Amino acid sequence: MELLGIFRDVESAAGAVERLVREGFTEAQITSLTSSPYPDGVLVKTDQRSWFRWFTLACGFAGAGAGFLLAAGTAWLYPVRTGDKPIIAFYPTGIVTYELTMLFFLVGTIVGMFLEMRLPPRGKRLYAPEISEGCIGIGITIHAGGEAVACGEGLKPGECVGGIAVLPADEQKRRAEEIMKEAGALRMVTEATL
Amino acid sequence: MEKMTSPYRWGMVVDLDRCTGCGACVVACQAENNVGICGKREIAEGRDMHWLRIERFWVGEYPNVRVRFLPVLCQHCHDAPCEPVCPVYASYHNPEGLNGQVYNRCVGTRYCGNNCPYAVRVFNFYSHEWPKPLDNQLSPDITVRPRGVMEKCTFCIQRIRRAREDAEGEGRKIRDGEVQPACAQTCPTEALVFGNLADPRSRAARLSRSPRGFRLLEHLGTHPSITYLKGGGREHV
Amino acid sequence: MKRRTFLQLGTMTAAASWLSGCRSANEKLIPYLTPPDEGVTPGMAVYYASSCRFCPAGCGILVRVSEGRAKKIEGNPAHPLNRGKLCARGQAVVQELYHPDRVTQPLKRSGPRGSGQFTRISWEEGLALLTEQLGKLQRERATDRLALVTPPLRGTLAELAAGFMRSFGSPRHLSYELLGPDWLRTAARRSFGQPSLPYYDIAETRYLLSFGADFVEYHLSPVQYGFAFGRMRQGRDTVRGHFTYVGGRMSLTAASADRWMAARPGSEGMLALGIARLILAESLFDAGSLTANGLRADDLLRRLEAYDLDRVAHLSGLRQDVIAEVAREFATTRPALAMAGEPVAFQTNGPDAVRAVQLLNVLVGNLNRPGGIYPDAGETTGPEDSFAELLSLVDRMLGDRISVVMVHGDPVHAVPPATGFQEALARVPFIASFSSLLDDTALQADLVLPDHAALESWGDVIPLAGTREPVIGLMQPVVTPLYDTRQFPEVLMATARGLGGTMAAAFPYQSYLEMLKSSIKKRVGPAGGGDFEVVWVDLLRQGGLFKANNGQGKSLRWAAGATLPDPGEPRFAGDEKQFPLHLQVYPSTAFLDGRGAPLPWLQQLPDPMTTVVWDSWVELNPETAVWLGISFGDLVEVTSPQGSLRLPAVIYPGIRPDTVAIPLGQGHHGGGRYAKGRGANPLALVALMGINREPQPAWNATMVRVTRISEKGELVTAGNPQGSYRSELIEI
Amino acid sequence: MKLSWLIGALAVVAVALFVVLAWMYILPMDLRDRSPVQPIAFSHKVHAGTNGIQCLFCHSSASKSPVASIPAVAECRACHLFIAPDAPEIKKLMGYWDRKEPIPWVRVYSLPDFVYFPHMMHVRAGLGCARCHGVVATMDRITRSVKLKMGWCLDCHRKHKASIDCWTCHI
Amino acid sequence: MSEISDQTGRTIPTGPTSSTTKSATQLNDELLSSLRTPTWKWYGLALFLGAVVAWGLAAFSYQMYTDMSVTGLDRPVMWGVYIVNFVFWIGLSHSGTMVSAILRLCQANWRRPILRAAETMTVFTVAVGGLFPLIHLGRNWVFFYLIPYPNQRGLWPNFRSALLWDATAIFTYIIGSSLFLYLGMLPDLAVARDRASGWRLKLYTVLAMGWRGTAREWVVFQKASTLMAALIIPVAVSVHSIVAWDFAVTVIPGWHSTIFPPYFVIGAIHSGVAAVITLMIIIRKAFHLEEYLTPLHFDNMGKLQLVIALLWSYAYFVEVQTTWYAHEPIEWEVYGFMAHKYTFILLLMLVGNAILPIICLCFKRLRRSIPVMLVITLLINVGMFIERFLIIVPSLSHKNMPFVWGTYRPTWVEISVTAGAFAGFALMYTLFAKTFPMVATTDVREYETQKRLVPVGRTRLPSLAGKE
Repeated sequence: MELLGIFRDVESAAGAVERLVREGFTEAQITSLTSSPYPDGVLVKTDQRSWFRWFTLACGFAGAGAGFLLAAGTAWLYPVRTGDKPIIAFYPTGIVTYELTMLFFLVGTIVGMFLEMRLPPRGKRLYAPEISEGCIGIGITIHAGGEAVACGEGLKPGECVGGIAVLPADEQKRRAEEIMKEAGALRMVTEATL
Repeated sequence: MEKMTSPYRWGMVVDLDRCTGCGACVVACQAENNVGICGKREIAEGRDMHWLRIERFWVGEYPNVRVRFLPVLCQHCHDAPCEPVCPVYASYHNPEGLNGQVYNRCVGTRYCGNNCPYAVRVFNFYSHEWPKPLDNQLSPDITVRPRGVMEKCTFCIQRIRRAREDAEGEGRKIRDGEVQPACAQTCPTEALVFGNLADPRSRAARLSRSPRGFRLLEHLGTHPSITYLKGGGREHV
Repeated sequence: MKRRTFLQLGTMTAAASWLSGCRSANEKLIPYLTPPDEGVTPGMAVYYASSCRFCPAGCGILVRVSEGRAKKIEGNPAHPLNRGKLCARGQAVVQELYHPDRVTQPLKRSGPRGSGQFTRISWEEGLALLTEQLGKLQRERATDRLALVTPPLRGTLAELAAGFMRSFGSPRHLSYELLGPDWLRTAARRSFGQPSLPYYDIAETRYLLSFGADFVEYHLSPVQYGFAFGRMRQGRDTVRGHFTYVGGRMSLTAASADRWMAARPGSEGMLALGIARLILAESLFDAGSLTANGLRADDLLRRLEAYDLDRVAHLSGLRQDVIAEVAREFATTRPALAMAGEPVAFQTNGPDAVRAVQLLNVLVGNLNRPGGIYPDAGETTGPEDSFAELLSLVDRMLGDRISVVMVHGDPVHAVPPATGFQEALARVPFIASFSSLLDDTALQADLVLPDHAALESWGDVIPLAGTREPVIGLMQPVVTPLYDTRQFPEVLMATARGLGGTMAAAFPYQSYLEMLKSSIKKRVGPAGGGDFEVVWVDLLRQGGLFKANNGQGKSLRWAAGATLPDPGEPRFAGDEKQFPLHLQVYPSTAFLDGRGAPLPWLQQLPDPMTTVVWDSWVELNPETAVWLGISFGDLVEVTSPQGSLRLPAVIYPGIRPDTVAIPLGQGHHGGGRYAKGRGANPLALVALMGINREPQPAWNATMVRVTRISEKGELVTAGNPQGSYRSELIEI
Repeated sequence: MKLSWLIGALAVVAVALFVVLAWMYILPMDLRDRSPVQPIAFSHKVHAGTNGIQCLFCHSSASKSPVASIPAVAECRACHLFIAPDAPEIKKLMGYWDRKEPIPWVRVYSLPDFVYFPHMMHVRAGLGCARCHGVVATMDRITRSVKLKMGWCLDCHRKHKASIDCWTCHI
Repeated sequence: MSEISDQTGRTIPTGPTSSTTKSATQLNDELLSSLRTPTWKWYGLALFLGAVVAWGLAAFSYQMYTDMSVTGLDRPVMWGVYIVNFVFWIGLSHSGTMVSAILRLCQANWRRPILRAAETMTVFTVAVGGLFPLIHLGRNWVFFYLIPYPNQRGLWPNFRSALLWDATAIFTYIIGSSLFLYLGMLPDLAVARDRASGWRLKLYTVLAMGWRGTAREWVVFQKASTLMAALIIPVAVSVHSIVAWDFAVTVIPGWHSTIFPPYFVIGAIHSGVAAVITLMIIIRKAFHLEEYLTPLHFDNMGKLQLVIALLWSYAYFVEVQTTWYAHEPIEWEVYGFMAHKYTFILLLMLVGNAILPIICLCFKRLRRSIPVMLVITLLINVGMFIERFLIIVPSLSHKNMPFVWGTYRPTWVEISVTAGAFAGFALMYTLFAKTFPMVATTDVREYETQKRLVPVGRTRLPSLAGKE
C-alpha cells in the first residue's frame, strides 16, 4: 500500500518527512518525488550505493570480446588470402575492440541505470503531475501491519521496518495521511495513475 | 613475405633505356582489358581510363633539353598502400604477389585511388559504352566494369590464369616467358619484361638485379614488383 | 503480378546488383547450328595469323578470335619483321573492323557532293553504275579518261590494279602517298645506282646518327627498327649504342637520343657534308671503304672544301665544337650508322641532303656490314616520283580530261591542297570510292563501294622495307564479313567481268583469293613441292612466306660516275619578314597521315611528346611563345602564304625557336564519329615549292606566322603541363 | 497498456530487423526462373538416365574449355535421323534445322559476368557434374538445384583445398 | 551587478535576475516554450528547409542515377566536398557532447541552459556527417558490403581499413551521444509528459519510461549521468582521431602527419564550440531565453573558444612549420600549390579561425556582445570548412606523381547535396526543438534551486552548494 502527499515547497515536505520519521516510519519507507534533484538529506535520506556500474563494467568486457571477435574473429574465420601477409591485423583489432568496448560501456550504463531504477515499471504507480510544476511529492510505502520491529545492525535500510509497523496497515496509512496534511500537504494521492 | 605459399611471384622490369615512349603498350593494355574509351571531355576532366600511361618529363631548357619517358602501371606493391585502406577487400594481396582488385566487390570509396602514390588506379566515373558493333571487340575473359568501381592494371591476370590452367593440365609449372601481359608482349623495344621473380633464373628476376635498377618512389616503402632500370641519356658510349 | 513486373519493381539494391551482374533474367543460350571447325573449342580463343596493312611497314599479326569475333591483334612472333611486337596503330586495327560508322553497303550520292547524303543501293546496282560509266568511256574510245588513285600498292593487288588499268587502256594509275619514300629511292638511285630502300642494321651498331629519321614513329618500319633500337641500347652485354639525332624538332625518336642537335631546317644535308669534311680532314675515314667505292679521300676533301666547320655551324645554327665532337665520335666508333628521314627529305634540297647522309656511311665504311646499311631485300619496285604523276593527274583533271576517278584511300584529306588536287577532283564528273568509312574522299564520291575491313580480307602484304630477306605476309579473313561489303580487288574483277571482252579475259580467276593463291604459288616456286593446298595452309598458319636469306647477292656500292651530293641552301615559301617561322609538318605518332584518326583508341592515346588527346596542336618553343605572348593551350592562328588555321598552342621545349610544328592526321570532314571535325589538317598551310622549276614535295619548306587569338584553345593533355617539368619529384 | 505497446513495438522492430537481416544475408537476390520451359521438351532423364549417355558426350568441351557447350543442332539431328524421327519434339528439332535456326535454349545455370567458372578445371579435378547440376539424369526438365552463391562456392573450395584467392574466380 | 565566488571558485552572478526567484511553473513555461504549437513562421521555415533538403536529395538521386561524373572529382582528386563535409560535420559534432560532458564533469553551472542544444547538435551533426561516406560511394547500392554482418558471400569487411574504424567509431558515437542526449532529457520528458496532451502525451509517456523523480531514481540518474559524461569523452576524442587517421595513415604528402589526430580533435572542438555558441544565439532569440542565456554564458563560452583558437593556431603552426623546416620536396610542393591556388580562402581561413577570434575574444566586451560572437563563430565555422577543404583537396591535387596532378572544383550536385545537408541538419534541429524540450529544464531548475541565496552573517550564500 502506498501513499503520496503533494507539498507546495521543500520546507513543508521536509517537515512532513521529519514528522513521519518521528512517528516511526523508517527512512527506507519514505521517498520524495521531485522534478529536480535535491541533495541527499534535504528531503529524505536514501541509499547512495548503486550496483549498475558493475553491470556497465560487465558490458564493457562483453564489448571488448565482441570487438575483438568482430575484428580478429571474422578475419580469422573468413580469411581472404592476402598473399603471405598476416590475416589478423594488430592495431585495427585494437581500435575496433576499443570502440566496441566503449559502445557497450555506454549502452551498459543506460541499460544498467534503467534496470537499477526498475524503469519502466510493471504496473501503475502513484504520481501527480503537479510534481513537474515544482511541487514535492512525499511517498510512503506502508507495510502490512503486525510485523516485528526490527531495525538492527545487520540489516540493510530496505529490510528494516520502523516501529510503527506493528500497527495495522490502515492505521499506518491514516496516521501518515494525517501527518502529511498537518505538515501542509496540498492533497493526498492514493490512486495509481502512472 | 615470411613464407612463400606460391611458387610464383610475378614482377616486371621496365628498362627506361630501351623505352622510346611509342605508346604501343598503352593501346595493347586498352585492347586487352576492355578499358573504356574516353572522349575528350572525360580526359579533360581528368578521368582518363588508361591502366598504363607513359609519363613524359621535360628536363632542362632548349637547346640542352631532354625528355624522360616513364611507363607507369600498377606497381603491384608488396606493401601496397591501396590494400589496407579498402574497407571491403576489393583491393587485396594475391598469393602470387599481385595486387588484386575485385570489381564486383568494389563499392567505390576511392580510398585506394587516393592512397596509391603512383596514381595508377582509375575510377569509372562514367558508365562506358561501346557503340555497336564496337562491343564485339570486348574480351570475354574480363569483366566490363560498371560505373562507380575502381579498376587498374592486373598484369593481365586472365593470361596468367590461362597459363596456369594450361600448366596444371600438363602437370608442370609455368615456364619463363610463357605468359606475358599485353604491354610486355607488344613492346617493340622489349623495354618491358615480365616474369616470375620467385625463380631467380627467370629473365625478369635476372634483370631486376641489375645495378641500373631502382623502384619508383622507393622511399615510401611500398616494395613494388616493378623494377625500373635507369635510362641512359646523358652518358656517352 | 507477373514475374517480370516484379523484377522491374524490385528494390533499388537488387536492381542495381543486377545491373552490375546480369542484365536480364534467364537469358537465352544459343548453341551453334553446326559444330564449329576442328580445333575450335567453344569458350577458347583461336589465333589466326595475318598481316597488317595499316602502314607500309607490313608487320605480321596474330588475331585472337573468340566466338567468331576478333578480340585482339598481337604481333606474330614468327614474322621476321616484327617478331611478335606491334605498334599502337597496328593494335587499333581491330577497331577498323568494328567501327560503328562503317559503310554497310554500297551507297549512291543523293545530295550535293560533300553533303554526306547517300542512298543505299545493292551491289548489283553499284557495280552496274560503275560498269556503265566505264563502258561509256570504252564506247567513246576515251579510256584514258579513267583514273585510278590508290596508295602505293604492292604484291598481287598491285598486279591486279595494273592489269585492270592496262587492259582497260588507261595509263592513269596514280599511286601516291604523302609520306611515300620516293626520295629515298631517288637518292639511292643517284648514289648507288639502284632505287632500293636501305635496310639499317640498328641492332648491331654502336653509334647511330639520325638526320631526321624518325624510326620510332613511322620511318620505313617502326616496329622492326624499334626492336633493333632496344637491342642496340641494352641488348648486348658490354656495349650500349649511342644515338645522336639531328633535326629542328625533337621528335619522339629524338627523345630517345643521347644528344639532340637542333639544326636549322634544311641545313641537315650541309651539316652531313660538314661532318664528312671534318672526317676527311682529320683522316678518320675508312680508307678501304673509300677505295672499294671508287672514291678518293683527297679528291673528296677538295670538293667538300666549301663545307668548312665555320660555315656549317653558321648554316645549321649549331656550335662548332658540338659538330666536331659528333663528327669525331661518329668516325671513331665502329660500326657507326647514319640515317636520313622525312624532315630532311621534304625540303627543296631533300634528295641531295639524303645522299649527303649516305655519303657519311660510305666514309666510315659501313656499307653491307653488320651495324651498317644494306640494300633492302624487299621489292625494289615502287614509285620514284609519284608526286609528278599527281601533278600531271591534277592537270588533266583541271583540263576536264578525266571523266571517271576510282579512289581507294583518302587523298582528299592526305594530299596537300596546294597541289590543287581537291579542286581538280571536284571537276571530275564521276568519282567512285572504295572506302569503308565515309571519309573525306568518300563524301565527295558519287558512288561508294565499301571495301572489307582488313580483318575480313584476303591479301598479301609485302613490307615496304626493313628486312634482309624477302618477306611476303599473307592476310586472311579472321571473321566473317560483318556487312554487305566487298573487297576492293573483287570489285575490280567484278567490274572487269561486267565490262566483258578483253577486260574479262584479263582476269581468268573466279575470285581474288584464287588470283592471290596463284601469285603466291608462283613465288613459292617449285621449292614448296607437292600439293600447293598443303603449302598454302601452312603459309596461312605461319602468316606468310618468310624465305631463308637469299638477298645476299645484292649489296650497296657507290655508283661509278655518281655525282657528289650538293644540297645547296634550302629555299622556303613565304617572305621571311612576313612569315618569320619555319613550319614543320610531321606525321602524328598515333594517326600517321590521318588514317588512324577514325579509331578511338588512337584518338585517346596521348601523343607521346605533348600528351595531347583528341586534338591537333601547334608546337612552339617557350622562347617564341613568350615573344608572341602565347601561353599553353591558347588558341592561335597559324598563317602561311597558302592559308591559315586555328588551333591550340603547345609550349614545346624541344623545338627550335624559329620553328613551329603541327602534326598531321586530324582535321577530317568525314571518317566517322571519332575523327569528324576534330583538330585541323596542317596540309592546308603547306605551300607548293618550285612552281616555276620542277615542283617538289617539299612539305617542310613553308614559312608561317603565328598570332594569338584567345585563351580558349580547349586543349586536353593527359599529363599535367606543370607537373611535366617536375621529374625531380619522383627522382628519375 | 503502454508497456504492451512498448513490447509490441519492440516485437515489430525485432521482426523487421530479422527480415531485413535475412534479406541482407541472401543479397544479392537471384530471382531467375529455376526451371524454365525450354523451346524443345528435351529430357535429360531419357538421354542421361534411361539411355545412360555420358554428360561429356554432348557437353563435350566441358573437359577442355571454361564453357561446357551445348551440342549443335546438327549433332542432335545426326542421332535423331535414326532415333524416333517421328516424335513431335524431334519434328520441332528438325524444323529448326530446316529453317537453319539455332535452338534458343533458355539458360538455367548462369553466373554473373564477373564470375569466371572454368568447367575444365572442375572436370579435371574429378568433380562430378551432379555436384553442381544436381542429378540431371532424373530430371525431365532441367531444374537449378543449387543457389550458386559465393559462400557455397567458397565452402567447396575450402573443403577441397582449392584456391580461395579472389582472382581465381573474379576479374 | 555583483558577483561572489562559490566554493569551487567559479563565479556566480547575484544580479537582479537571481534575487527574484521564479516559480517552477514559470520556469517550465519559459523553458518549454518551444513545445508550443508552431507559428506560421515555423512552418515557413520548416517548409523552406524541407525544400532545400528535397533539392539536395534530388541532386543525390541524380548523381546515383547518372554516375559519379556529375561531381567534380577526377583521377588525382578522388575525394572532394563530400569528404570535406564528412570531416566538417563529424567535427561539429564534437563539442556538443564533449563540451556538455566536460562541463558536466566540471560542474560548471553556466552549462545548464545550453546542454540540450549542444547535445542535440551532436546527434544531428553525426547523423548528417555519417551519411556523407555513403553519399560519396561510387556504388551506393552495394553499401551493405561495408557492414559487418553474416552473409551468404562468406566475406566480411576489412577491418584494416580506416573507413571501418570510422564506421565503428561513428556508430559508437552516434549511439553514445543519442543515449547521452536521451539520458539528460529523461527528467525533462517527465515534465513535458505532465504538461502534455494528445499525441505528445503518448510520446512523452513512452519516452519518459515512467520516471517519477523518486530520490532513488535521482541518485542512480546522477551517477549514470556522470559516468556517461566520463565515458563519452574518450569516444569523442577517438572519433575525430579516427577521422584524422583516415588521412594520417595514408602515404599522401600533406596527409601523412602525426599531428593530425590531436589537430583534428582541436579543430573539431573549435568548430563545435563555435557552432554551440551560434546555436545558443539562435535559440536564445528563437525561444526568448534571454534570461537564461545571459552574456555571462557567452563570456564563458568565449573564453573557451579563445583557448581553443589558440590551441588550434598552435597545432596549425606546428603542422606547417615542421613541413617547412623539413622542406621535403613533395610536401612543400603541396603547400606551395595550396598557397598559390587557394590564396584567398587560405587567408580567409587564417583570419576566421585564428586571427579574428584570438584578437576579439581577448576582450570581455566583445565576448559579451552577441552580434560580435555571432559573426566570430560563424566565421570560425566557415574557416573550419575551408580548413578541411584545404587539407583534403590540395594534397590530392598534387600527389607524388607530378604527371597526373590535377585540380578540383565542386559541381552543382556536390554543392546542392552540401546545402541539403545543412538544411537537413537545420530541419532536424527545428523539428526536434518543436518536439522535445530544447533547454534542460530540470538542470536549470536544479540550479535555480541551488542558487537561491540565504543570508548568512553579513553575506548571502547559495542555499544549496553543489553536491560533493
